[in-house]
Amino acid sequence: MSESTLSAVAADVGQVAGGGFDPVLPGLILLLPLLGFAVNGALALASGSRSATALREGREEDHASSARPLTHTLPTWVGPGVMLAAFLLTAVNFVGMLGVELAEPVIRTYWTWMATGALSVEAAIQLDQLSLIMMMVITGVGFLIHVFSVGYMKEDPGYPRYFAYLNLFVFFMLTLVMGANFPMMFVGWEGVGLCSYLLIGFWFRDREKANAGKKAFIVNRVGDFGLLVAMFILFAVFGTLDYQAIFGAAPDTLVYGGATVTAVTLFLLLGAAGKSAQVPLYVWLPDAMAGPTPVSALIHAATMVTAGVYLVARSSVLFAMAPVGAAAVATVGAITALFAATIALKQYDIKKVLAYSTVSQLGFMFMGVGVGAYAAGVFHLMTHAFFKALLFLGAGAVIHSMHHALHATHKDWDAQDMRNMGGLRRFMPATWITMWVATLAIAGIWPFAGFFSKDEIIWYVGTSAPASVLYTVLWGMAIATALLTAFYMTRMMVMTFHGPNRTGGAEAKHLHEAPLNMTIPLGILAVLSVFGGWINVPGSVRDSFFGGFGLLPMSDWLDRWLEPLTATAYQIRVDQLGAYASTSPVGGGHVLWGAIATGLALAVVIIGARVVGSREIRPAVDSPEPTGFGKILHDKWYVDELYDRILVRPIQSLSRACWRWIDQVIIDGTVNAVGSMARGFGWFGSLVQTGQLNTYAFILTLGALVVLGVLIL
Amino acid sequence: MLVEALVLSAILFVIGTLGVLVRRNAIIMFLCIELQLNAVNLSFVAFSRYLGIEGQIYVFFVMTVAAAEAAVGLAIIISIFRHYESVNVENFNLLKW
Amino acid sequence: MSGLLQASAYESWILHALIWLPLLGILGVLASSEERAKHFAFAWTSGLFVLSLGLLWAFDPAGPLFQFTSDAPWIELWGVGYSLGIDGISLFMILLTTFIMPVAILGAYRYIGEKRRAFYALMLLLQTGIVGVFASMDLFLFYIFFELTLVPMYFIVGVWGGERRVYAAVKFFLYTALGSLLMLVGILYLYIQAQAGGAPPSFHYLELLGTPLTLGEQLWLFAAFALAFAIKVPLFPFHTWLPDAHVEAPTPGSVVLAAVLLKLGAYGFIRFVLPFFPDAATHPTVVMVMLVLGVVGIIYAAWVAAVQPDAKKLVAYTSVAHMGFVVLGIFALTLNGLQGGLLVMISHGISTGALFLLLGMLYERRHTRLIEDFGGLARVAPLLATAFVITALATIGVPGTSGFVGEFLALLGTWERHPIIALVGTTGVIFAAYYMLPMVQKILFNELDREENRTMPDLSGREIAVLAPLVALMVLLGVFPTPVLDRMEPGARAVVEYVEETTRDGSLLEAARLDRVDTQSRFVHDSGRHELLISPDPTWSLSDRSGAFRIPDDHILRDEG
Amino acid sequence: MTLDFASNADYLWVLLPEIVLSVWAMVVLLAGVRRPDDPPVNPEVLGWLSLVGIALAAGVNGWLYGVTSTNPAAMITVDGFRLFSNWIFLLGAALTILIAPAYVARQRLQAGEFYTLILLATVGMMFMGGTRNLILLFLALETMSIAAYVLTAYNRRDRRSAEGGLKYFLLGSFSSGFLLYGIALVWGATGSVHLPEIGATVEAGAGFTGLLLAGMALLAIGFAFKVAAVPFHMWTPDVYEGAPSPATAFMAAAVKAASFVAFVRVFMEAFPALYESWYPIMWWLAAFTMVIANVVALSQSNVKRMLAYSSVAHGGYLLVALAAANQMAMAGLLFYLLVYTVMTVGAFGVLMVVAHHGEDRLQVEDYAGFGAMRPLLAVLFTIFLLSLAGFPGTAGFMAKIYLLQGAVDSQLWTLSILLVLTTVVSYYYYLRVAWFMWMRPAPEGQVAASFWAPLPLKVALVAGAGIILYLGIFPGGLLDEAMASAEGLGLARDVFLGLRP
Amino acid sequence: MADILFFIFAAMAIGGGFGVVLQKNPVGSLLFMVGTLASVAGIYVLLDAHFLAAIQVMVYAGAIMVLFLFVIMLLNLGHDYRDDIKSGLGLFAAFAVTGAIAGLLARQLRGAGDNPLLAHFPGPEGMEQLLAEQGAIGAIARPLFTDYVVAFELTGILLLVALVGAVAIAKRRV
Repeated sequence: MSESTLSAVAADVGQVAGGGFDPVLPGLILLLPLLGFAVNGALALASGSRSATALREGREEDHASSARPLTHTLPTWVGPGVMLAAFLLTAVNFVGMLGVELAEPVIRTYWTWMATGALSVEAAIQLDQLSLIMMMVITGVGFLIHVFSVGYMKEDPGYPRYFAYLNLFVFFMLTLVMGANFPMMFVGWEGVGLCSYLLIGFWFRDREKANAGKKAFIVNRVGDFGLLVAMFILFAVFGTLDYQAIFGAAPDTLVYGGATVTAVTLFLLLGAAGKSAQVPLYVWLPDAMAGPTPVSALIHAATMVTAGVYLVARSSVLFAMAPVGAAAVATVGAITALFAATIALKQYDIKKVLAYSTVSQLGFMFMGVGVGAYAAGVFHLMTHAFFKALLFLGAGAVIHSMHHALHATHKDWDAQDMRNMGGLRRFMPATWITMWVATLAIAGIWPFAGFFSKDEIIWYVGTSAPASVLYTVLWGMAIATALLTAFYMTRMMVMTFHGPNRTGGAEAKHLHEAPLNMTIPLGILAVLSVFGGWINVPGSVRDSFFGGFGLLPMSDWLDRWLEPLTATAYQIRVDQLGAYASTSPVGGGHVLWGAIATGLALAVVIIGARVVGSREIRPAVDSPEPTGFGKILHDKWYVDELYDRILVRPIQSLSRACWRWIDQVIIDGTVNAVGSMARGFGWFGSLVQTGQLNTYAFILTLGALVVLGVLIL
Repeated sequence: MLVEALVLSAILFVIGTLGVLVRRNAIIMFLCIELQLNAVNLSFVAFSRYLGIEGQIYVFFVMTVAAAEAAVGLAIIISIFRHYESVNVENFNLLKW
Repeated sequence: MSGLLQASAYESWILHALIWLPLLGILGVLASSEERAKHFAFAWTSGLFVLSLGLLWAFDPAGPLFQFTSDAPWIELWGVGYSLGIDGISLFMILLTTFIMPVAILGAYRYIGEKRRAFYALMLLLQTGIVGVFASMDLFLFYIFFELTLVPMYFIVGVWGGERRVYAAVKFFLYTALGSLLMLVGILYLYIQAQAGGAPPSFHYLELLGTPLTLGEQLWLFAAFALAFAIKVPLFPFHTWLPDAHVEAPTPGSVVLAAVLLKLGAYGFIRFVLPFFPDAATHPTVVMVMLVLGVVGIIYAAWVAAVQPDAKKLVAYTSVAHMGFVVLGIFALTLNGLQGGLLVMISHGISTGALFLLLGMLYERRHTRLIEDFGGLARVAPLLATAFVITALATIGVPGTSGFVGEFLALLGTWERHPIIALVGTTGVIFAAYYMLPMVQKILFNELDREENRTMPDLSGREIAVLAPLVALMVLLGVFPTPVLDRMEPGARAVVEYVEETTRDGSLLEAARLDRVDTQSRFVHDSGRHELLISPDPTWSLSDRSGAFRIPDDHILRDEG
Repeated sequence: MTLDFASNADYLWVLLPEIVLSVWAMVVLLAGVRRPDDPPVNPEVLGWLSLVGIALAAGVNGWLYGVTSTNPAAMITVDGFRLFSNWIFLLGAALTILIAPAYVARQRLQAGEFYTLILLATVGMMFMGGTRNLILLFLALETMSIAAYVLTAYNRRDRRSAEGGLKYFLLGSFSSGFLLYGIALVWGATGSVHLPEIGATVEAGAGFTGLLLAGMALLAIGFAFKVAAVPFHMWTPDVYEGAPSPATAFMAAAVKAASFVAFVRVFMEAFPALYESWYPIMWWLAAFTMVIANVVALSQSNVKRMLAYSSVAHGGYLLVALAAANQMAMAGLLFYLLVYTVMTVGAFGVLMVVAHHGEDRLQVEDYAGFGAMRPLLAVLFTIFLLSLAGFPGTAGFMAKIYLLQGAVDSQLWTLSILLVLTTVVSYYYYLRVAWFMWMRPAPEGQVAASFWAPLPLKVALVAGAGIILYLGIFPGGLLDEAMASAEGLGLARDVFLGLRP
Repeated sequence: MADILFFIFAAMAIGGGFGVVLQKNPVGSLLFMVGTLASVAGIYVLLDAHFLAAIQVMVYAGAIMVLFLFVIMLLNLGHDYRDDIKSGLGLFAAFAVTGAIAGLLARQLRGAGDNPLLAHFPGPEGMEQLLAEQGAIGAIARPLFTDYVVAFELTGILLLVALVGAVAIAKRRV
């Protein structure tokens, strides 16, 4: 092991990759969060032991009252510190890559992980355009969220543990995107699931929260199952699991639209759907909001849940070869997007709204990568990371403030229920403004980031396969979803920040703006939410009004940046299906539909603000239960209940039946019965032993007769 | 006369066997066993007429054995009578199962 | 290191030492006081572990298939030899044993309160038996060691066990004895068949290998052997002894049972069943039955585990599930599958052993094993909770832990031949989460709602010392299993290729009849990466037995009166 | 020394062990005589005295290895089979005498006569093992049997002893009648009572088959009774339970061994040519014996009775050897008998300790806590039990393997499988004693002192366990010896399988 | 003549045998037994075994049976015979089994006289000659003390065993 580590470092320092790109200590990017995890983990154990001692002595540890011990001050620096370092390193590499035309990814192999027979899986990382974009997002947004967390989690007794988990998560997320083969990715894949599990259940004292973590893990595992199977098929076909080898050989080895590739893509889709919370496996994500809000921002909005999109984008060659698989991805995405959006309409928990919004947006991304617009999908992934992280952090700030207010007056109201909020803009203006920026971005209003990324996806969905009715339907669903998005986001903003304050007079005094270390990340993310979308403006749009008639700094940058990765897939697509249409299904080009989209969205926002603003909203305790269709939406279409009825309970009953009946009655029963029977026979046999001499003599004679008979006759 | 003697011997043997099966008096059971031995002796004697004088020597030995058995057997019967005041084997069922 | 090994003629004595030194240790245990016995036992087994570590360096993956071979006549009349030797497979099984033993003993310091000397003596006896099984190159010797493991385990469960210990012990004993005795008849049949051509009697593994058998004979013998090993593994539906034995056994007993004893079964499959009866082992029906049983075991045991109120029983059922993966890996008859199965064995030994230790520690604190009696322990015992979680994750095969590599390879290997089976088997990863996470949650998480639990102490230094190496190994093997895989590969490859080649073109019998020497040497020669040579040791050089005479088939099984 | 039996004086040499032992028996008898008013002589002293005689006889038996007999017509042989079986009988007698004194003393039995009877019974056994003459065999058998009847009924204060004695005596004599009738018919059919001659006549087809078959059947019946094969075993549990424990040990071990030895010699030397006829009998006897005895033993709660059934079951295993009828099986039988003798006597020795050297605590429940209080004795007992169960590491295993090998050699697959399956069954009842011993707490008030083991008994147990373990690990020498001793026997199966010309 | 005598004796023997079995009074049984023994002794005479016939009467009927009688008297068993014989099914089964054995034996004995082996032996003529030469006692005594001396010695031990055993068991005081 030590030798391998040494060689890993040597690989980092000594080698020069082809194409003129010389990555700077890529291994260190991975190692840094791991280091942070190690340090914070040790601190967490120390702190945990101390509070355990306190607990045994009969008192609850309360850090808010006493001075923060070292175990709590150190993570403040270590946690975000390693992230900053990782981000800077990533940035250095990113900049380094900017200058070169890198056709082949740079692969760094550290040691052989699993090698037996034909299989050889290396512990290797791969640096290419896609992974670097992802790394930038992960480390960048991750760093901001770490900083935010310092303020948010300050008073939590599990502070070091929190940072340990968070660091570990980043490590695994980086592994996921940096891995040079499927198993490496799978390490990250399951690793992030694990961290998600740990972080959702961070406040494990609450049974609900612990349950949510468990649910997330198990549902994720369903997806992992798909991914595993996909890997098995790939290995059976290609004899390797390296990206380069598989994607390089795929066009020649696989038959376009063949069963194998279709199966692979469908199983990959299952995996992606699990991680990215797509129908039918989306159910864990809303529950995952049980975790601390920064976690929701990082894991359940910006990074982990986008892994599915990354996976599809990474496997673009395969999906391009499998039209059915790709269509399935797009369809799943569209259904998810629309479905989640409808649920978001009637949620009162601010994080639940954002959660369903995330599911919905992930659906958009799936649509994008499903129709072959991989760059667009990744683009939306990126912008979404900015504005959704911002939204979550903003919500976090709100909750933080609400929590303080309610805590101060010991009011047992739900700090996350928007019906209890209202008028918060007066107390937390910075949060209010930044969140509006994000809302406009997600609503797809020009010139915010979401406008460019989402509309690009919608465009591609509509124009990807002109002959197919399916894509037209999906296109319609996408537009509808976009409008719903604008509405429920507006609803959320209005309920939270506008109107009269509903927290109550005493509580309102305690409402306050978040501290600087929380607002600064908000600010940065707000900036990114505005400008993040400018990197991939289509040429025609850039030249139009929407691009300020060419004022935007670049056009199609991301498309071109990702071209080395998507070119093969694109070529296959063009060969088989033809190029994308230049007009939408109902006619009209980029610019027209850009105008229509932003106009509609703006209209929805304004109308929505009016409608919601004019409604009388009462605090949760006074609110009537939703009725009618609203109740169905509020209760999330009863999907959880359905799953419970058709999956969870039957399996549990079956398990119990297996145990009680098959194990205990049939198998053990048989075994014990054999034993009892033997003893019974023994008892029965001993009955012949009457103690009567005549009987003995008779049996003896009978035996003699038999022996005589057998021998003679 | 050989076969006839042998058959007689067999019949006597079987009668002895029958006695052991149906009698409950230990002494009589033993008596029947003596009858069996006697039957066998008859066989020996019958064969000895054809196969040589050894058969009679065997009978001689068998008689010795019978005597020895009688001594020991009757001793045992006396011994058990002291415990049970009976020689009816139906009573002797302390040992069973 | 290797210099030191060479200087001490390490390879000539190490196997003997590993088998017999534990027996010698019994004297020491009996001679020490009731209080000191545990220290002595721990020191002794630790010393043995250190000794055995040299195997890692001394074993040459590129060398002959079987290394450290030695051969001495034992019962010459029957051709029984005291023949030892290990390949990469047995190497790690032995290391696992020598490693687990001190850990289990250290973990039992507090658990075993009475009759300590007897307990540690039995543990040492157990070690002799287990190492003997893995090191035997002679079937007779193997059988003796195989059975020998039963007695100490019987007493360990029966004397130091829980309430229903007698039932569990007897069930364990009778169940496993039943299988192994039938195997004994099988061994004897094989032994007789091998002599059919006038060869001198021998129980040596390599001498019996390649004995010409008709398919019918192979199927019968396969059944006899497979039953023994299937019970030991345990394979569904022969598994019900395991939960009982585990629940009732004292912690170290459970640890050894799970970590090593179950492996005897899987080891038997690999070492004996596959190479001896290749036609039967590759017979489609047989393979399908075994695979289906394996898969059923994976899923069924996971389900049953999920509803257990008793944590120890839950873990016991997970053993069944894990061993299902092993069986899949073995009967996939692919190199990857076999390697995966082997790694699952090792990983399961470590992680399940650790789980049992943890549950034992909980039991020592609370005297209950019911899951519902716990809750929120992470708050009072963070160290324990950490170890528990890591172990649980390794158990359910999260990547980065040893569990993953094994399961991944096993399923991958299975997929190469039997995709549907592998597909169903892969759902095991879902159900693994389904049984393990609720338990973790109910024990470690949730509210700390029981007063008794509030005062529970965290891990002591000794307990940390017990768990730390286990946890470290889980991670290490998950990240860097290559040293293990590399050393096991020649052994696994030899098995797979031997089976493949002997069954090619339909029948082993034909091939074997033509030239048995050839089939045997195929086993020890490897066409792949490594040049495997027959050991120069002449004592088991292969004799020519071509033109084997065979009794007509109608004489076989003809003994009705 | 080479003996041609030209003069009958040669019999003096060839019978030297028997003569030595007989004379010594009388010495012991006389040594034990006291006037009614005197205190009885110490049984332990008489025991050691008897052991000296056994040792002398053993020494002479060893000397006999240097003697060859050139006259095949001699009534007494000096083949390995005889000498090996002599070891078994002497060992059985010696161990019995070692475990007996405490019992004899406590039950106030007449020590001199007790040991004398054991020694004389041993003489009878040695004749059984050494003779080739059916009449001599019968006399020897009766000598042994009558001694056994007496030993069974020996405890006159115990009505169970008397009852057992009567049952044994009546049924034993009854079966002797069958045996004798068999001898008569065989003689009538072949004109000879000399086994090799009978064998030759039979092989030549010169005998009268009708009589021969009937005679053989009756012989089989007689022997089956003596070896307690099911269904001729009915007497065994009752008699074993009723007899004084040392006598039971002696009967279960040596008497059974002698019966088997005679059984084997008669059928292997006289009737190999008729193997096909008697083989099914042996097969079914073996099968029934193994199955029924083992199964019935499961339901026994009285350990002594359980051991009785176990003894019957072991007879079943040995009958497998008879059914296999090859040299390997015969060697296995000899080896098994030796081992079986040691472990049975050992087990009874411990049983007597638990039973207060009487017939008090015989239930399996009485063993609760024994392991905790007398760990060493319990370990020894466990070893004996494991060996009886045929567990690896003990001689019982090697013995069973030997038998199995014999069976497998003759391709008796069904019997082999039956053997191992019933072995599993037997594990249960052997282990049950072990679990009561080790896994149950002692009842209130039970103290270690109540398990009293005098020195000779300890010697016997330790020696027995030592033999068991030694033979379990290094059986090689004795296996070879057994193989050599079985030379010439067990051709029956080979002739039939056509494997040998 | 001899044949007629044989059948008379045989009938007496069989009748006596059944008497032994079926006579409820032990003393009666005993007397029937004496009768049987005497009949058999008669047959011995017919079969040229005169010495044995004498022994039979003296030792068997004279000594052993008297011993039996002595014991019966000693134990005062004259009255203890009410359910002394099995009845019903047990009796029937006993008859069936023993009858079957008798049948089987008889079947086997049928051709005993045609045993080819007999040709190799002197036969009745040789026997008569031997008796004529050595006398009834000498003919037995010579092989008994030469060829069968070992067996003879063994009977000594046998009797010793019986003696010691009988005394050990039956003597009144311990």
